[in-house]
Amino acid sequence: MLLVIVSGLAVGALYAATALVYNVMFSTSKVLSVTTGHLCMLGGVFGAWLVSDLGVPSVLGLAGAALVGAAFGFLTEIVAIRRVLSRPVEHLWLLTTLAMATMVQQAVGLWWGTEPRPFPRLIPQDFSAGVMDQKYWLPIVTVIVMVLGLEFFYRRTMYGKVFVAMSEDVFAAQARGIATSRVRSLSYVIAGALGAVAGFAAGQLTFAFFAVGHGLTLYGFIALAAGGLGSNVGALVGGLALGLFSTFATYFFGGEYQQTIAVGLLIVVLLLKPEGIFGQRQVRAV
Amino acid sequence: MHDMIPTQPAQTLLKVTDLHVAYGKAEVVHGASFVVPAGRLVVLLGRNGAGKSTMLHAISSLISKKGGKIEFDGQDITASGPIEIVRAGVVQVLQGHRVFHSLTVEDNLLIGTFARNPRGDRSKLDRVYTLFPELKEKRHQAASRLSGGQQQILAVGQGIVGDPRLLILDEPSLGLAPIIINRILDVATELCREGMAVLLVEQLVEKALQHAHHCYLVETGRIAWEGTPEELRGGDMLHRVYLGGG
Amino acid sequence: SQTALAEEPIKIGWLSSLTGPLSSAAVAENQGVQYAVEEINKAGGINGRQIELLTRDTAGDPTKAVNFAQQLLFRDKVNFIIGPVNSGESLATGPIAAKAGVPNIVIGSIDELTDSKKFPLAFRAINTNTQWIKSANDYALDVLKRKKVAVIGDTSGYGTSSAKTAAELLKKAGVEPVYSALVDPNKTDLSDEISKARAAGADVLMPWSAATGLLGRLLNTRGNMQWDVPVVGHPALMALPIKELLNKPEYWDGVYAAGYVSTTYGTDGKLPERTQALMDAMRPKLGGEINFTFWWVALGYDTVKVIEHAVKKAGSTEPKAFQAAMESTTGLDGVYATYSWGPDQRNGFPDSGMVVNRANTFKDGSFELAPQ
Amino acid sequence: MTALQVTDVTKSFGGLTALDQVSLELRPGEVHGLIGPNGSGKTTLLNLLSGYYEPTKGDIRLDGEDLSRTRVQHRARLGIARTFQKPRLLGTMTVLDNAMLGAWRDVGSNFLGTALSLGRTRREEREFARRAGELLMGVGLGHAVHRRADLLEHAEQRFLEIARALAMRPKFIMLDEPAGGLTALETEHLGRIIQVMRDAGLGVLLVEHHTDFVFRICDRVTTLDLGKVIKRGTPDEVRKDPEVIRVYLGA
Amino acid sequence: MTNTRSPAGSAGLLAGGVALATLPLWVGDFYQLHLAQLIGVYWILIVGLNLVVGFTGQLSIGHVGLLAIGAYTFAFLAGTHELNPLFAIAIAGVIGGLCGLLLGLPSLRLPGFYFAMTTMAFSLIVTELTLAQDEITGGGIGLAVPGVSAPFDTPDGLYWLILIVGGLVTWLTWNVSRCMWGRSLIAIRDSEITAMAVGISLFRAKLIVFVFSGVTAGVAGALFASLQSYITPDTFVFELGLFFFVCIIIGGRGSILGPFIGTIILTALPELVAPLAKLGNFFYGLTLLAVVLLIPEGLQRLFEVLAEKLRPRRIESHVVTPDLTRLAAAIREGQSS
Ligand SMILES: Nc1ncnc2c1ncn2[C@@H]1O[C@H](COP(=O)(O)OP(=O)(O)OP(=O)(O)O)[C@@H](O)[C@H]1O
Ligand SMILES: Nc1ncnc2c1ncn2[C@@H]1O[C@H](COP(=O)(O)OP(=O)(O)OP(=O)(O)O)[C@@H](O)[C@H]1O
Ligand SMILES: [Mg+2]
Ligand SMILES: [Mg+2]
Repeated sequence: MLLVIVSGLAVGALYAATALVYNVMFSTSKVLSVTTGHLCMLGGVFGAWLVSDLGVPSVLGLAGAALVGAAFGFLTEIVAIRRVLSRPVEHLWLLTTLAMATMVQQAVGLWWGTEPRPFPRLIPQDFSAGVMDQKYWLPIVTVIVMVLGLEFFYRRTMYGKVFVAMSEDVFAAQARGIATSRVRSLSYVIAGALGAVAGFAAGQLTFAFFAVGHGLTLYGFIALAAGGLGSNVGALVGGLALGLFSTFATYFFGGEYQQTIAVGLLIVVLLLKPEGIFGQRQVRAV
Repeated sequence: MHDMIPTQPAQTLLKVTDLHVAYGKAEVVHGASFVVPAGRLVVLLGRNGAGKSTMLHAISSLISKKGGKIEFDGQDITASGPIEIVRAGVVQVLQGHRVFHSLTVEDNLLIGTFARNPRGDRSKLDRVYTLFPELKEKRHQAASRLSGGQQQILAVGQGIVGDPRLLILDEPSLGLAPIIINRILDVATELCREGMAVLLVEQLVEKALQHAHHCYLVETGRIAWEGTPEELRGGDMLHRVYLGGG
Repeated sequence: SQTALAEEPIKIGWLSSLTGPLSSAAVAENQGVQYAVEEINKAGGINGRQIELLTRDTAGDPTKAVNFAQQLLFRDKVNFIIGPVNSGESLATGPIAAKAGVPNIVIGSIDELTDSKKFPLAFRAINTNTQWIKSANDYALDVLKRKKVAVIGDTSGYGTSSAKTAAELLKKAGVEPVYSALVDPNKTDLSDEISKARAAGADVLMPWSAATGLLGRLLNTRGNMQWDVPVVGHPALMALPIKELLNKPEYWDGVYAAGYVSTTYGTDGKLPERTQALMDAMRPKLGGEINFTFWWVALGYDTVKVIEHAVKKAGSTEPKAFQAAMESTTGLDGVYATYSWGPDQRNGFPDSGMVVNRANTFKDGSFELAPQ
Repeated sequence: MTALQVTDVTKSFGGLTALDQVSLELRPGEVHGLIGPNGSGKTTLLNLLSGYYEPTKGDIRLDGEDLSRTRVQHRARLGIARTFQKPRLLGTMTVLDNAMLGAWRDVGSNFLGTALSLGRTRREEREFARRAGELLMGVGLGHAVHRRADLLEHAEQRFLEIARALAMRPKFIMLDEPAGGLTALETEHLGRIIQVMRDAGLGVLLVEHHTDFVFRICDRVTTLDLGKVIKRGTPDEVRKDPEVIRVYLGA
Repeated sequence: MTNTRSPAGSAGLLAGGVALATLPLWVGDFYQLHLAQLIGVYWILIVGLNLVVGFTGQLSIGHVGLLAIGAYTFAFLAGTHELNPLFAIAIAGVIGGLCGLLLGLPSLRLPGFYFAMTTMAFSLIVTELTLAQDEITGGGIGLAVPGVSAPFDTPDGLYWLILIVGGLVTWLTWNVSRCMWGRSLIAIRDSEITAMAVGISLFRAKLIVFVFSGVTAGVAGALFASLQSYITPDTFVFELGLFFFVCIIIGGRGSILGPFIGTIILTALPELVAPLAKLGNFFYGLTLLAVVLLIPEGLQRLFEVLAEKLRPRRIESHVVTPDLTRLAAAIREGQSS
């Protein structure tokens, strides 16, 4: 039973991390990027490639994976976000990020192969460690560090405020002397790096597999929506809750109705509290 | 009033020469030229859609210029980006309650200081709070909860905390109670007395003229006339510009 | 015109899921198909007619598969269709090929794919799902003498249906599974399922899924729990990607999967010579070492050779003649198996071609026989 | 004699009391001015009247029927129209379409009827188009009927909003700072339009900061401060009231 | 809406109609006919979805779920129970509508992107259920689907059936789009506040169009099934749901012609890049990206811009001068009526 809880928390941590990545990109651009899950995928695949195939030490592997993620985040912002945000039509980003996601997944699939491949052991430890196994607690620790880091970043610097400001009114933000494009790129680079790190930390759970992106994009969003869009604590709680919930659900009802149950959870939460558990709603429409 | 005739560069703070601006193909500003001397309040008057805001946006390089030259304090800032211009001390308050809704009043003001000081500068806020106590009351409220007018006040406050050398106000009176309008215009005059300059766009012609040192009439993207308030009150120019034609 | 006819190529449409999940089988089969075509064309083609191969990547998506099938059948007017690979797509394209009256070499294992009434022109080269499951079941029950079976399928179409068939066949043999579950192939952790199976007192695990990740996790969990229970099931258990996924090499011990005589080493450590011959011939193309189960290549190779055989026999590519030729084919020695079809026998693969292999004996995509 | 009555309405947001025991009567055929310092509760009162907020205390009645807790849509159908402090137009549609939207309360044909394009639907369409067209001509947007609304200039947008509100055939119309950003001349035109509404028997509630404008065209004026009514009466009474001068008009 | 068709436009429309009606006579081969049928089936769904996405602005990316429901209903009734196919198609529409209602009731209360994700999840749930309920759906094996009965039992016949149904639903939505209902939907999309202010009941309107889209999706599903002649859960992948959505956005919001052309292009595209085998998907993504970046407001806007190029009207600003007598008359009339 303990094992079930721990493994639930572990996947939950991955969902939470994905939700966080959503938040970072959302905070500057009001965009919920479809590429979010694929950032984690990149982290896993490139981590495995660097550490296993090229044999670089895992610390460097982590750095390298983060770098790749950051690069892809940067690319996404330039190609898929910057130009569509200036357009009057909403939700174009849904299509552009979708296109980016499709391409990166296909590209990785061709290069890395479509079968899941092993992710290296990062810390020497015997496999019979059970609940103490690193594949469980690495993601958990990582996501907690992420939340703390982000909260610190937002509170200690002005960037938290700047992000919100420009996400609401780019023109006015420029008039206030904010380098909007640069700030937005920054947030996407951060998001990319975080996503990759999360994917790296959870690599032993997911394996280095080119197709983990879609699922994470969905579950990460469910976690985010339930926890409350824009709230990092919400993302954490939502993610862990979702992880535990779905693991228990499959434990008791089997795997057939997994999604049905997860989504049921989301709908219930949203109907009870549309802005999510920790989200705050926009007041004063008129 | 001789000391402020445009052709004396010494006092000239902002100098706009032959400015052209177009949205896509449609040119809306066709060669406007005007100057704002240091320590003076200059007002641009003109009908809706005459191109006033467009000119102001071009000065802060929030939109690209088609042609012309803009100098600030002797420096050519035609090519420089919005950030440099704000850093140089040209701060603009946009038309129509442009505040950041989900930020609190205080955070909005801090954003106003961001360009000068990336960590935010609280020391600047007190002055605004003393000028507009209603903001101090609501400092921890989300801007979205403010009334339209309160938002406009906040927008002006954002401009002031950026401690500008040239403050550009685009129709600040929009949605403000008369008493507040007076207060804002008094602040503007006071800033001028401290040696800054103010460039004002206003629809409340009378109020504007009471405080202005010099005015320009804008007609469909051109400067149709310039002179002192007295001269303006004298002639029939106002009438002509606002009724268009005849 | 006779000569003109002789010159125009024989068009073979090859519906292959070269991309997308589960593409590794198709990729390997593609090697075999390509090679066979080259070989035949070098040797002057079939009855002097060259083979023109039209490959389409269905990415495992039935809708795509149907479109491409239509394209190949009605626009490119192919004479034969090979594939598709995945059951879902094959189920969708079968009727279309039948409607078009074009012979179809079936390489999907789901039983419903062939039917001498509904699809008279569809001939299966691969074994049926039932043959796989049966041989695995027999091994678990009769050889290993296990009675407490845990059946584990994945939530994909293939997984669910195979798990169902497996359970039914077990019941026929008088064994009620002590535990059966369907698992999302991408589920990150199987400890709960495995511990439940263990709690249920299972003494053999029988996974029916082609999802490498799932199988890898299953074996790892079993190993990490130090639960010494045999695993008998789907051939994918023996595929090399699995080996890479294992935490420790010994986790591959006690794993047995349905396999083929053609890719099984004899007691003398030799492969059947037809297999060996093909392997030697293709090794350079495959880049020296063979790191995928070789029977895929053999199967791909045979599909084309079967067509060659039937066309030669029929003397033309005319469907009716082809059908007759196939129906009267018995004991055709391929690399992958020795095929026999008949008037109401569309599954050419003989039960005698099936064996159970020991997974951890992977060598050149071939295996040793499981302990009897 | 129908009237829109607000009696002892209080509205508080969390701690803050935006409106405190406010009473007001809006009669047909009169222009009622609502002035007051920024944040004194004018828009809030409008939102209560048009149903975007529920009063914390007190009630709002139309011919005795209590509206306090009815939906925005319901009040619109009863003939209470309004314009917004920032014009809210549908940029992708033509000016005429925007105006016609106001006729929604008169639409009789349901979705299916429309889909099957029954005669009734087509008749309604023609009727609404004609009516909206007339109103547009009336407010002086005749030149822009088929222009996309997002190409309009500020003043034109304000007048279009009024046309849309009028297309609702309202008994009462509430204007939130209609003169904001208008030139003297345009304000002049606005004034005339409002007078026409009054003469046609509409009750007009006018929230505005252009005080001379308000005092010129209103029959009665109510002044709010900090959510309380501090003075109500004829324009002259209000203009001379020292309290009003102190908190609002300034010296 | 009040866009009066230019003679050129209606001529083009007529020509297009004729071309479509006679397609089986001039089309090259069965494959192309099949593509035409597929496009037609997709369009039947998309034209309904267009009211939801393009007009009302509700981002449903999960309509593939409703398609699947329609398809299975048809396969179950016409196949397993040998009901009259045409009747079965009708029932599939009804069921689609009902499921649309069930999905819409909770989800349409949710704001923009949340709604999108719920619909997506819905499509995944449908897949799960089809796998689980194998005694009805055949589980992973799926179901064989019969063709439509005479006179629509030939490929040409099926095409004409699709054409008739497609034409019908297109006509229906076109009527809706150009009347008050169309305006009210766009109002909901662009400003809920405005919509409420003129008395539109948001939720009710959203729900009605969503149910309508459910019906068209159900019918489309039935036709899709008999076109595919065999359905399995893997047929109704989530990507298909996205595909429908993309067709509309590429086509342009608030338009009907745009999405139609979008559907044609996007359906034909994968077939064109087919010879690229492995790279197919990649190019699909690439094209999508390119199109969105080049014509962000969709094909429809592109046409409009071109039209404006042809006959540019320059907008001169002039003072707004009311015509008071006319205004008075208009208002009085309103009061009296
Ligand atoms: N983003 C834009 N795209 C296209 N045209 C624009 C844009 N913004 C303004 N215009 C046009 O440019 C002209 C000048 O607009 P501008 O806002 O500068 O006038 P203004 O003098 O500020 O008017 P107002 O007093 O209403 O603010 C107007 O005709 C307007 O329609
Ligand atoms: N949703 C809300 N939440 C919190 N406070 C609110 C909300 N709406 C209004 N308020 C407060 O209520 C007071 C009245 O606001 P209101 O918008 O009615 O003022 P107003 O008279 O319209 O001012 P203005 O003339 O500037 O438009 C303001 O102090 C405002 O901050
Ligand atoms: Mg302006
Ligand atoms: Mg207000």
